[in-house]
Amino acid sequence: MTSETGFDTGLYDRFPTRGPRPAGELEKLEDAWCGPKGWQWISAINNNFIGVYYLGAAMLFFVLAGALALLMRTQLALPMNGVLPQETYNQLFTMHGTMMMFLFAVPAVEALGVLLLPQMLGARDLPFPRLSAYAFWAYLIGGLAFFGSLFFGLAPDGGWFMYPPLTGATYSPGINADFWLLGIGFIEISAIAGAIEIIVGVLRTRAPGMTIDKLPIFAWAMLIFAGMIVIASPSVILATLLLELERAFGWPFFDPLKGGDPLLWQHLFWFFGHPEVYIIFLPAAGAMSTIIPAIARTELVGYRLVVLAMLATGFISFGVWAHHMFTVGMPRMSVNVFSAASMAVSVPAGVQVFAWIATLAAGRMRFNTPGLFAVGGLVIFVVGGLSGVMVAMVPFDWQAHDTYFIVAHLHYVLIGGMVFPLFAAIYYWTPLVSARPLSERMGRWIFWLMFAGMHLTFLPMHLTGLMGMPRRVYTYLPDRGWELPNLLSTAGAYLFGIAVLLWGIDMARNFRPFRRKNAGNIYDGPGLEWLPNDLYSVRSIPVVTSLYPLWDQKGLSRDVATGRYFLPDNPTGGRETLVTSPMNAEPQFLLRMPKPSGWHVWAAVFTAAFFLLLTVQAYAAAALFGMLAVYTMFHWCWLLDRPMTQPRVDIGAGILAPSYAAGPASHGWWAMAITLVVAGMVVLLAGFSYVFLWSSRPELWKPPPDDALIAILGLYAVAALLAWLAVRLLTHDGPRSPVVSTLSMVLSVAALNAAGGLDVAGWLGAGLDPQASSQYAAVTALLAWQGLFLATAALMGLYIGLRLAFRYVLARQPATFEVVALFLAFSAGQGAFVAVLPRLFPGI
Amino acid sequence: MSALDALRGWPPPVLDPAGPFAGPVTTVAWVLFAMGAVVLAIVLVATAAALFGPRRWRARLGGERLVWLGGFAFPVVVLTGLLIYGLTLTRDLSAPPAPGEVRVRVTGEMWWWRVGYLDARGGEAFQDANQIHIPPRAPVVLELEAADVIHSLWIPRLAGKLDMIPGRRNILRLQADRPGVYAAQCAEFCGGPHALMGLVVVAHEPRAYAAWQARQGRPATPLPSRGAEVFAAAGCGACHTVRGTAANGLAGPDLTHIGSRRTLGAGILPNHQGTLAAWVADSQALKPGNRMPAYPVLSGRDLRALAAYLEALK
Amino acid sequence: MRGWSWMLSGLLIWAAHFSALYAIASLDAQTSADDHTLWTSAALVATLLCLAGCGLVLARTGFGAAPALPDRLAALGSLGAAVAICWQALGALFG
Amino acid sequence: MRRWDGLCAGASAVILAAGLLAACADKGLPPRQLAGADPERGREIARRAACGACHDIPGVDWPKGRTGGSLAGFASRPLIAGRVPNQPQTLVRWLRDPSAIAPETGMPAVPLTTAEARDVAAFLYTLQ
Repeated sequence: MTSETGFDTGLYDRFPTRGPRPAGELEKLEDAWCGPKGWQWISAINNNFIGVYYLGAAMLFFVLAGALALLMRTQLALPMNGVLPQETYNQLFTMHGTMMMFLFAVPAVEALGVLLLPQMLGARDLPFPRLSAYAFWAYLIGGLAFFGSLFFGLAPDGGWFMYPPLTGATYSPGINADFWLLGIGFIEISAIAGAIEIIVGVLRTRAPGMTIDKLPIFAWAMLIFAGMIVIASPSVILATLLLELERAFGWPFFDPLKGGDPLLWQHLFWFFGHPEVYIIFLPAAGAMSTIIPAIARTELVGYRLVVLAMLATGFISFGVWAHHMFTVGMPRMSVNVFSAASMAVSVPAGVQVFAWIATLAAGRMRFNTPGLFAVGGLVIFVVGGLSGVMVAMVPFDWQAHDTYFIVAHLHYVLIGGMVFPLFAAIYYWTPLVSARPLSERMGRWIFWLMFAGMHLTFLPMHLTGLMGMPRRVYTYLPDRGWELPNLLSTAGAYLFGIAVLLWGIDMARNFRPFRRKNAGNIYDGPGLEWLPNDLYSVRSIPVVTSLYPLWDQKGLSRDVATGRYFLPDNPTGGRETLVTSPMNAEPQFLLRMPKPSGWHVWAAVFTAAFFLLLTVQAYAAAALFGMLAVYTMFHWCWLLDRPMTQPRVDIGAGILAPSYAAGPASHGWWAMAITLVVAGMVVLLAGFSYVFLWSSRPELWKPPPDDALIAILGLYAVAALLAWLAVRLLTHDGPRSPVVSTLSMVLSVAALNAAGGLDVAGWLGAGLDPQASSQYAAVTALLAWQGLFLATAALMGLYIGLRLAFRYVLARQPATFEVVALFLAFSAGQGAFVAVLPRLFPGI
Repeated sequence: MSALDALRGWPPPVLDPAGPFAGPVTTVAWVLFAMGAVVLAIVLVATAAALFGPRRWRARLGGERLVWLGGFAFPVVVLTGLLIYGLTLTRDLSAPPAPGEVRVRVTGEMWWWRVGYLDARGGEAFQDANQIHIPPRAPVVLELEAADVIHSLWIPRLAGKLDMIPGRRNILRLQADRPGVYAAQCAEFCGGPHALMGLVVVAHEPRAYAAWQARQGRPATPLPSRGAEVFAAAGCGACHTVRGTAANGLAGPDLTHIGSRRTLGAGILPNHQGTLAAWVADSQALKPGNRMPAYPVLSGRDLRALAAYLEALK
Repeated sequence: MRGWSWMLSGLLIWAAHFSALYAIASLDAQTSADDHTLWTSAALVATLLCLAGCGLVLARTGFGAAPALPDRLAALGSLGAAVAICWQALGALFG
Repeated sequence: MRRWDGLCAGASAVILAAGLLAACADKGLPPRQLAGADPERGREIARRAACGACHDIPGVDWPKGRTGGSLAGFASRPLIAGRVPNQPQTLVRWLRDPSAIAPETGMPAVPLTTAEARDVAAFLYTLQ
């Protein structure tokens, strides 16, 4: 295999090293990675802590949202039952769906990734530990506030899909809908932060030798998962922004009276909402593909087919969003294409299911709790997949859509595809983080109760749907024959509830996290996560030569634990991990990582407070906390890229590696690039929305300003050029380099803002009034989005200037400049798009 | 057959079609159930064999060949067939309406249905609410609109559902092969008492349809009565229209022929003096959240007179 | 980047085909009914182009014979994409 | 043990009181027999006619209106609608056209045949 980075892979032969390790090495490592004590646990940034917190919070929301479901089932047990008033029921079903999707399913699988990936990949931690801690705290605070809205009657009640105009200011005048819009927008930011972490983690922090074809299947799944979040969630962020703008300021994106279109929301929502299902399913499927081989003690049959199936799912799931809209009266050609794509997306699911069956056949299944949950999940998922094929048939969907048939379908898919695999994962991986494994005996009870409860709840719902019962009804009339299936469903729901209760008891009795010693590899799993580990993850980072290293590489555990591989110590004295190349995992540089501190926690608290105060319309306080949030983040960034002294360090066996990287080699540059992909998706979808709104009412559109488009584009080009020049000037390393290049960067920021200002001035001259029409609303939204970037650019200019004043701008450390330049160049490109699209389309 | 009899659940309406726009979908449903049962059986048998089968079977199953056959080849063949079937049917069922078909404009409102019968030129001949009368054995075109939020009209025994979206007009065709009463309801969550937003479709015998049409087209001819006075004095006319009288409100359903309707409160109650009086006095107890305020101020005598007046509006 | 594009080439072709058909279907809905044949043929042309792309990728990998993971994924992806592309084309033809 | 004794004593007292009350009721009111009327059919008719639109009726799930008040314990009421003696023949007439008996009542005539009204009356007399 040709080298990706110029690293000589022959050097791998130096491992495992021989001879004793120097004394005090291990103590130094333990010292650097020691866990927080007492109240400092809040400041923990190690994935061993954050992963457990994260998963714990997700399970808390699972239990809470499940309790809401039990209340709803109680109400529906009998016709015209009076347990819950109508308003409460409408809030409950909205909260149940929203919490299960946004506060349980996505965070739970993301937490699983945060918890397991470093260990699986042989990294000491994820590359941005504070970012994952920030994501967790933001999610926990935001989620609890969101759930708390129920107790004040302020919970949203427009359904988890929040279709306008029902959720617009006219028909939902309270702040309930704002809770949803701001809360979900906020929680998506946290999901994106986690996704960035996971992408960079999987691509750049793998153990040396773990080439892309030896990437554990779970890591593949998490990589695709994170990529999908990056592409999909901008859509819901944009949608919530637009609806909130319409609610707060009357910008008519969805109001048909002023040229808006309610269907725009549906397109944006489902462009996120359908991939969301696979976002939830893929990591769980990855866990299944990890657990089933381990339980059957054999390799996964068709590893490559499964990888391709997951990739294909990731792609095709973006082409099926409109199958949630078969009944809105779309043109037939669109309907047909979406129907075909919906059928296509079921093929990869079939590949995975049969790969699992083949693996079970190739090995010998052990009927322990993880195994039971895995096989049970498989069966349930197949039923859900089959009803999915049914509703992909458009004429059948016309009947089944928005009935209990769909409720049955989606719960089969999500419970079989995600909840059962998650429970399998919890039972399988608990010994990794807990001093005691969970109880096998109780596990079996829990499995069978859950399996029976699941079918008893949802199997009758297929029939209830065919009998004509629509979804989202707080009650139903007697005499329709719906009593019996509903009563059965309620009984099943309670059975499921008992299973979850038993699981809670099992957790309380046996879960003992954060101990120095864990229960170990009791299921004989083959992955690196089962190497002896501690808070610093593995003692030394192994060279991986197999997809199943613990099965195939004899003596690996012993050699790793005695420090005979990469990075047996911490050469810079702090927390570090190895950054490797994305395809072949060749060592590139040593990444120094931060120690615990409170800034990211405060940043999370202030961001949450900002959004919460915005929701309750305390604008002055919101502005204050917004500024505090910006300040804490600013301070957090201030700790990055400090001058350092050891340019090259020994990463084991005398192999020297740089301890610094800038540009595309560095992890920070990747994080910025991914963030910009998110931003790019938002603006791309905003462009789509703009064109969509035009197509719905072209006759209402007014001509754009005929003005200085050339000047705007010229200024943006200058800005991009100056940003590029700043990096070149710095790395040129002349005596005045820091000053000149900082100046160039600041000028670039100025040019950006000038261009933006010119753009806005042109539109204002043409009478831009965002409340007047959907055209003006869309243009204003585009300009405002660009304005957000220009303001951030200004902050970055300030940041660079301050760094110059503190003499942090060094020619041999251009990482910050590279990142800022990337951002400025993107902003210039985005500005050009924002200037050009509304001026040249729909026509000059 | 009474209106409420049409609401009974068995056989499931989706599997008990009564017209050519629903029948083929039922056939699809049965085909899909058969497909699902076969595939599920295959998966279960394969899983059982993989778990418990003799070594020889498991050796045959435990390779990539199974993944290719079961996970790729088999689904591709089955799904190709299904797709073509579905596409053909979609085309047949969504054929554009022919000229001369009866047109009815149904507007979804929170939480009832405004039903306008269109004449040959597309103008509204007369208005009714919460029930749709159609001639039998002839395709009918429903123009679906929404006045406030998104609703969805679903008459399971006659056709699939189609959404009513503010600012748009969707076309739903349906046909009843037999005279009868068909239950329908709103299928898209529209807030508040969405659960109680039903309606009935009444398919007549041909001659009965013409008679019904003639009667509905006429304005009301109520005799002067105490009920009419109460109706006027209580301000009912601010929201409701009774053609032929001074009442011309547009916010609520047209009451010109309310006495002839089968149900009250958008498909939830039988319609007679008793329920009319109950509805007027306290509709919030019967359909919480609906837009009609309760009228507890009417005296017993006035309430009874009003109910009698409304029932007489046949 | 090149490595990833190659590995995902089949799926990227699928994405291109889907986007093309979505755009064509939208244009078809936006223009007069007389142009329907035009748009159907456009969908057909896009389909043939994409299928040719899938064929090229498959040929370059020796129809899946190449053992390296990126090549295998490119080949398998093209195969799967070809199926989905054909189905989507059917959808457009029935439009 | 003492708690149990107390409970037993309380229960006996309740049973005794209920028995006395029942005896009084038996004595105080004339028998309410409607020959050939079927209370079960009456319940079904009452449900179909949606008497519940105004009355909360035990045994009828829905609707449960508030306008006309609850009919729980109707059998032991001395008066119909607080106006006329609660006797079977009066009740049947009342159900078919209340205003003929009490012109100021708000209860409209319910569309029932005499036989249906008898069944409904029989049903109402099962509401102890």
